[in-house]
Amino acid sequence: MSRIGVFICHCGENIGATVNCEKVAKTIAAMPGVALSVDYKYMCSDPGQNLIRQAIKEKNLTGVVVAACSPRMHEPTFRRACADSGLNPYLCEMANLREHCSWVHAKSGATTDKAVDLVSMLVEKVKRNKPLHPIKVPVTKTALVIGGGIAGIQASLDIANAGQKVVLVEREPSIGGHMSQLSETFPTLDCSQCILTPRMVEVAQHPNITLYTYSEIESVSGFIGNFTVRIRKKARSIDEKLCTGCGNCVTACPIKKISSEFNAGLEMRSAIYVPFPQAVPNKPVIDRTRCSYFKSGKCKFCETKCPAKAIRFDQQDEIVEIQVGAIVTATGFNVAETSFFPEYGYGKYKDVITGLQFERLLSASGPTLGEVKRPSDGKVPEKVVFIACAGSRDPAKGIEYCSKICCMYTAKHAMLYKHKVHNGEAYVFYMDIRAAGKGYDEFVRRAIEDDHVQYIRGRVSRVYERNGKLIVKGADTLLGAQQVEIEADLVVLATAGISNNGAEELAQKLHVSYDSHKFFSEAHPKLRPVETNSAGIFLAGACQAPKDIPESVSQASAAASKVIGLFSQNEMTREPVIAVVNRTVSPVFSTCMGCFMCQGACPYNAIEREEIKTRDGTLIKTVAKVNPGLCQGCGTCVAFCRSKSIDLQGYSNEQVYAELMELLS
Amino acid sequence: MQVLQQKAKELLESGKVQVVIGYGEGTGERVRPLFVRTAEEVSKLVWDDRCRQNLAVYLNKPEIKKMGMPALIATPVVVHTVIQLIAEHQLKVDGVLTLVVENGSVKELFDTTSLEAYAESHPVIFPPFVKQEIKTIAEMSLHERFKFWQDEFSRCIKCYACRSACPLCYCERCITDNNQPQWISSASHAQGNFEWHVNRAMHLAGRCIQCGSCTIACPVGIPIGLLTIEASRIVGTEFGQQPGLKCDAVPAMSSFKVEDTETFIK
Amino acid sequence: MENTFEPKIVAFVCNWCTYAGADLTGTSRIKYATNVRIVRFPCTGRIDYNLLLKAFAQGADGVIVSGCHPNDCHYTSGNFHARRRWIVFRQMMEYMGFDMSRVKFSWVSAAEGAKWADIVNTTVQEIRDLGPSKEYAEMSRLGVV
Amino acid sequence: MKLGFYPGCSLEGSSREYAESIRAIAPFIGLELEEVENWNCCGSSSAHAMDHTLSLALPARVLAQAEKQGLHDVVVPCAACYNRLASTQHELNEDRKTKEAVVSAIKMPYAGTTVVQNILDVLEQSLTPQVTANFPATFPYKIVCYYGCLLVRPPKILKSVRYEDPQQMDNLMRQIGATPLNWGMKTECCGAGLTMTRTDIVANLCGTILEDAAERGAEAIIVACPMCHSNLDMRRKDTERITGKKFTIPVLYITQAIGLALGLSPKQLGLQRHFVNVALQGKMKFQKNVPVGATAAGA
Repeated sequence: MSRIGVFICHCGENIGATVNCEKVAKTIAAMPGVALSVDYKYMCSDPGQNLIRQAIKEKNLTGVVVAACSPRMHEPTFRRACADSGLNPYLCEMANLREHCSWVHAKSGATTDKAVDLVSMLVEKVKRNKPLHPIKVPVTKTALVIGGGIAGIQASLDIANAGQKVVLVEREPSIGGHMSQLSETFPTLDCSQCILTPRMVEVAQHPNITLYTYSEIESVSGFIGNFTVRIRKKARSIDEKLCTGCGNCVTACPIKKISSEFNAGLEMRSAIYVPFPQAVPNKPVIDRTRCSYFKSGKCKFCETKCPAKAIRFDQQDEIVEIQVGAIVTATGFNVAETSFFPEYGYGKYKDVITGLQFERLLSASGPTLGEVKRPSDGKVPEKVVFIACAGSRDPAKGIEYCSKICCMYTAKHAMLYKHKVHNGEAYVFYMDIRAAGKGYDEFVRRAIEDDHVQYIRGRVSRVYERNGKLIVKGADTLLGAQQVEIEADLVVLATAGISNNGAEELAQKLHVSYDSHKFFSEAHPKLRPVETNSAGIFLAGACQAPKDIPESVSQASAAASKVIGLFSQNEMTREPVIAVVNRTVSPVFSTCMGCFMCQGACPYNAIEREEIKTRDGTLIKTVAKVNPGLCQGCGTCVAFCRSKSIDLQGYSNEQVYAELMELLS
Repeated sequence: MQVLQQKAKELLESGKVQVVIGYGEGTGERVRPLFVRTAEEVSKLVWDDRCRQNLAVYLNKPEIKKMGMPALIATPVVVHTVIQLIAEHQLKVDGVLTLVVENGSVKELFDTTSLEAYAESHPVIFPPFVKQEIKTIAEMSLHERFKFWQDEFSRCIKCYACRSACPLCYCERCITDNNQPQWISSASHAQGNFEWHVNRAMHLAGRCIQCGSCTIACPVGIPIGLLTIEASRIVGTEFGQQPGLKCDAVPAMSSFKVEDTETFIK
Repeated sequence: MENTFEPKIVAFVCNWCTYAGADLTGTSRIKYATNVRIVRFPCTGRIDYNLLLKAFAQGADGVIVSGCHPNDCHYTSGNFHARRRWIVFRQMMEYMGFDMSRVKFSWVSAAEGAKWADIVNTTVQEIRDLGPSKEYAEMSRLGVV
Repeated sequence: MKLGFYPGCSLEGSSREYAESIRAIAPFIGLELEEVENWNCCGSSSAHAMDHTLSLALPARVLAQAEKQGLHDVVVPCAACYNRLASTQHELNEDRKTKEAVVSAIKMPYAGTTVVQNILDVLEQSLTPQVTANFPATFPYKIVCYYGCLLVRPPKILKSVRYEDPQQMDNLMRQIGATPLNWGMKTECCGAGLTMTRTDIVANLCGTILEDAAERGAEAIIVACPMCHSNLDMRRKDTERITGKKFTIPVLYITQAIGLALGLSPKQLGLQRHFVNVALQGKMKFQKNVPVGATAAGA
């Protein structure tokens, strides 16, 4: 028989003035299984809580109902009070007499009747509550960071500097990401590489960071605190320990007409190559799809020229398996290519380029050594048209979102161009100028006012070539949609920021949800922006949505702090309000039939398959099993289960049924 | 009929299957399920218009499972059932050999492709009287429908023949056998009956392959299949999903689309 | 004659949006009818349609089901699953002749305290106009036919 | 190949030479044209501005007629007709209710199975390198191909891939020895139906197109749309008057250019009907003087 203690709070006048608390306490006292029912002025005060503590001991209570304010306010308070006296905290429930009753109704018999109902239904629930124990999950204190751009670098350094181990995986031969390709950065115009490269070196030298470049994630299994990750180290075709990075092999390579990824296709590289001079690690890699030895079995010029004898044509991909407790995905983004734009020539005009390509033209380390020369004939362009929102905010192109960074970098581009070509003319076609950020709008104004960049508010309908000029046809909506035609030498498209290649595959490996544009989804757009819906996997940088450098870095640090928080304890504690699939004795084992509808319903991939076998290993049946490390306790699976084989602790079928029955009795 | 018997004989003799589930002569004019385990018995197999019961229901019965690899003589709707059972992980693709009779010859459906192709080209077709019933009910007012079903349910004796006949009611413990809490009143009074039939319909929504076996099985003649047919129709109309067509189908009722539309949630 | 019938209304709500929204109604001291009793669930996805049947069987005159707006679910997608379930359940019940105007579905966010009060008040008024839900509750008393 | 043929009003009136040239080259490239009987107006461009159902019913009736006649493929040389027929077919396939309404309006069975092809689709299939290798002549001119809007838009319905920079006509012209020039005016607006009400707009738009073509050194503009042709050819005088510029560049239907490469006479191709004089002719290859197709077709 239950011995429930019920404590009715007056909350001063808040409840007491409207609800007849004494009457409620008396009525409830008559309920079967209620050992004690009292009312008190302030239950949350120390004496109030002591009332509960004493009663638990004196009356040997099996459950407690505190009828006071919203459980969203004081449930933890009263559960702690119960725990103090040795009662399992999950045997304490609250009835909401304040927000849901006294504050919303006038003083009347009906209000008191309602209060009685609210309390009695919780009494019936509590009778069926079971003691629950927080779930402890061990934590492996190593973090995996996927992606070695600025976000991944920042996250890795923050975690490593907090004394935890980090494995950083980058699929390209060097870390650095898009930031290493940039010339100067807004709004301060400091050189991108100058601020980035020290961090890259720090990553390489940090004792807590293991760096795997030219590597990709093969598979991920497990759950928060306990992930098993397989990493494919792609064959670099050199012995990294022996290689000194002298570069003789690169000079020796006869295959030199390969479009350079780092220079966004504006320059060529060889088949054995280091992506850029400041690469980390500064060790070459053989592009096997282009190397003539791998294609035809002949050449090996690099091998003959290597003083360290470090070339390894027979090297194989290597699979490394690691255990990690948390994962930060920082896989970044990409920009749409010019071929994406029919109206701007499908990429057929050499002098219609993307913003990223223009960065390379501006960069001192770029193909033109920082001189603005157009790709077609190397002439210095006298008129440059910048088209903002190329693809972005354009539902017809399937990209409804704002790419966020383009307004700023376009202003920067126009400004830098004017700094380099003093007599040049720069035009920017824009929809709106979105320059929200510290010093951002001032920066755009500087471009317009000090550097005389001509901003035209309107869209460009077409770019075509005539007599060696690019004719840009657009409209100026501030001049009554008047048609504008500019004969430009170079057109720079601020092409939309899009999700990186392979984002979808990676998301599937990680069981992380992603949006229709294949950007990774955060767990909550406002309150959990760096977490994913898979516990223990965090987001940093532009893999979530286009972001600029400061934002990526902030998010990376936020993700790192989440990881460090997780690693601050040896075991992680999780709320026991989770679903469980029943287990019964043989020959049924579980009433679960293994239809796995619950699997589709679970937002957290918390439902696994368990095979029940005989001792000799014969399969009896496959049933569902909830991974307590992943379940968040929404209970959606419970409502789906036809055979009622899965139930939610704390909101079990029995509990809610009893509540309802009592309520309407 | 001969080709079917011949096929059954071959399959049993070759040891490819250990039991052929088909139809044999029953009492009176009726046919009944027949489990043929030896080549000598194949002559008892019958194949004609009377063969309507959905034999897929036997696939998951422990007694039949013990017999070994089954071959299942299937009408089009049974093929849909087999696919749906595979989609619900209740059957492995290679756990049954489905036999269909087409143009006087017997075809073996043994893999996902052959099953799905057959199901695709053989949609479920309702007999005219079912179409008429559907139409009649659709035209009733809300109150008339309530009355109609109350009258029908008043005969229900909770014998659960509908459950036994349905190949997709495979739970070892039915919700109705669950008494903590007692979701469905065990009495066969109007409310208990209503609860049972709502649950049956909801459980089969998007899963009912519309074979009509429940209606045939009902001893008191309730057109009970109409409920689950309606449930699947709703799912089809609202979410564009038909059961029994794809072996790897994601169940409509445990998935969702952000674009799902309704007008009743304020 | 004035309608003095006081309907019994049960509200099944999720903890994160509507329960919190109803808390806000309280903190904002917005008044509404006393007829409603809130049963708290973690998520609308948890709400079993059998609870609705049981509520009517037990004598409720109306039911409110409410949770987070689409895309705002604390658990990402519980409300989307619930929405599908209700789409089918509503039509199925109507097919069986049940008057679904006694069941009100709504999205009430944690910020919509006023909306919650409004939903309760309109529901009470509408159910009052419909009169007591006798048909269903009486079914259990009809006995075996 | 037997092909249904829907001429529409233009090809019987202002663009007779288009029809003449199609009929003239058909036997040489293996086409047997059968006119859709008892055809009616496609509704362009007034119907869809006035009554949506009517704008669908008119083309639907043409298609139903073709079905009745057993014509599986129908070539629709006029770009406007083509656009209306294809759009109608698309809309009726997508929307069952509209389809029912339209079918009840035309009082004819309509299945929507006809394959509607524009002239470029047809030429792409029939004008293979094997066929052109046997042509007695070439069309050795620098040309620009002008597609206009109706052949490529809306891209989703007409399934056009490079709608901003179509290539079909360019490729075909290359086949008969022409040198298509790269230009940016392929799909610029010619002013279309404003030719009557606002000739000034048409003149300005066409002026830009003609000027760009001439500047690039094109010797002819190749088109596949009667509307484009009228605006660039028939409106030449108005264009010159309004823009104050002179343009001599002729405008040819692609079928006329092919006809010249087949060694057909200007008269057979209706070139004399143009307002702007066409001084171009096919250049004989000499090595073969009898077109093979001609004998095969018994011409």
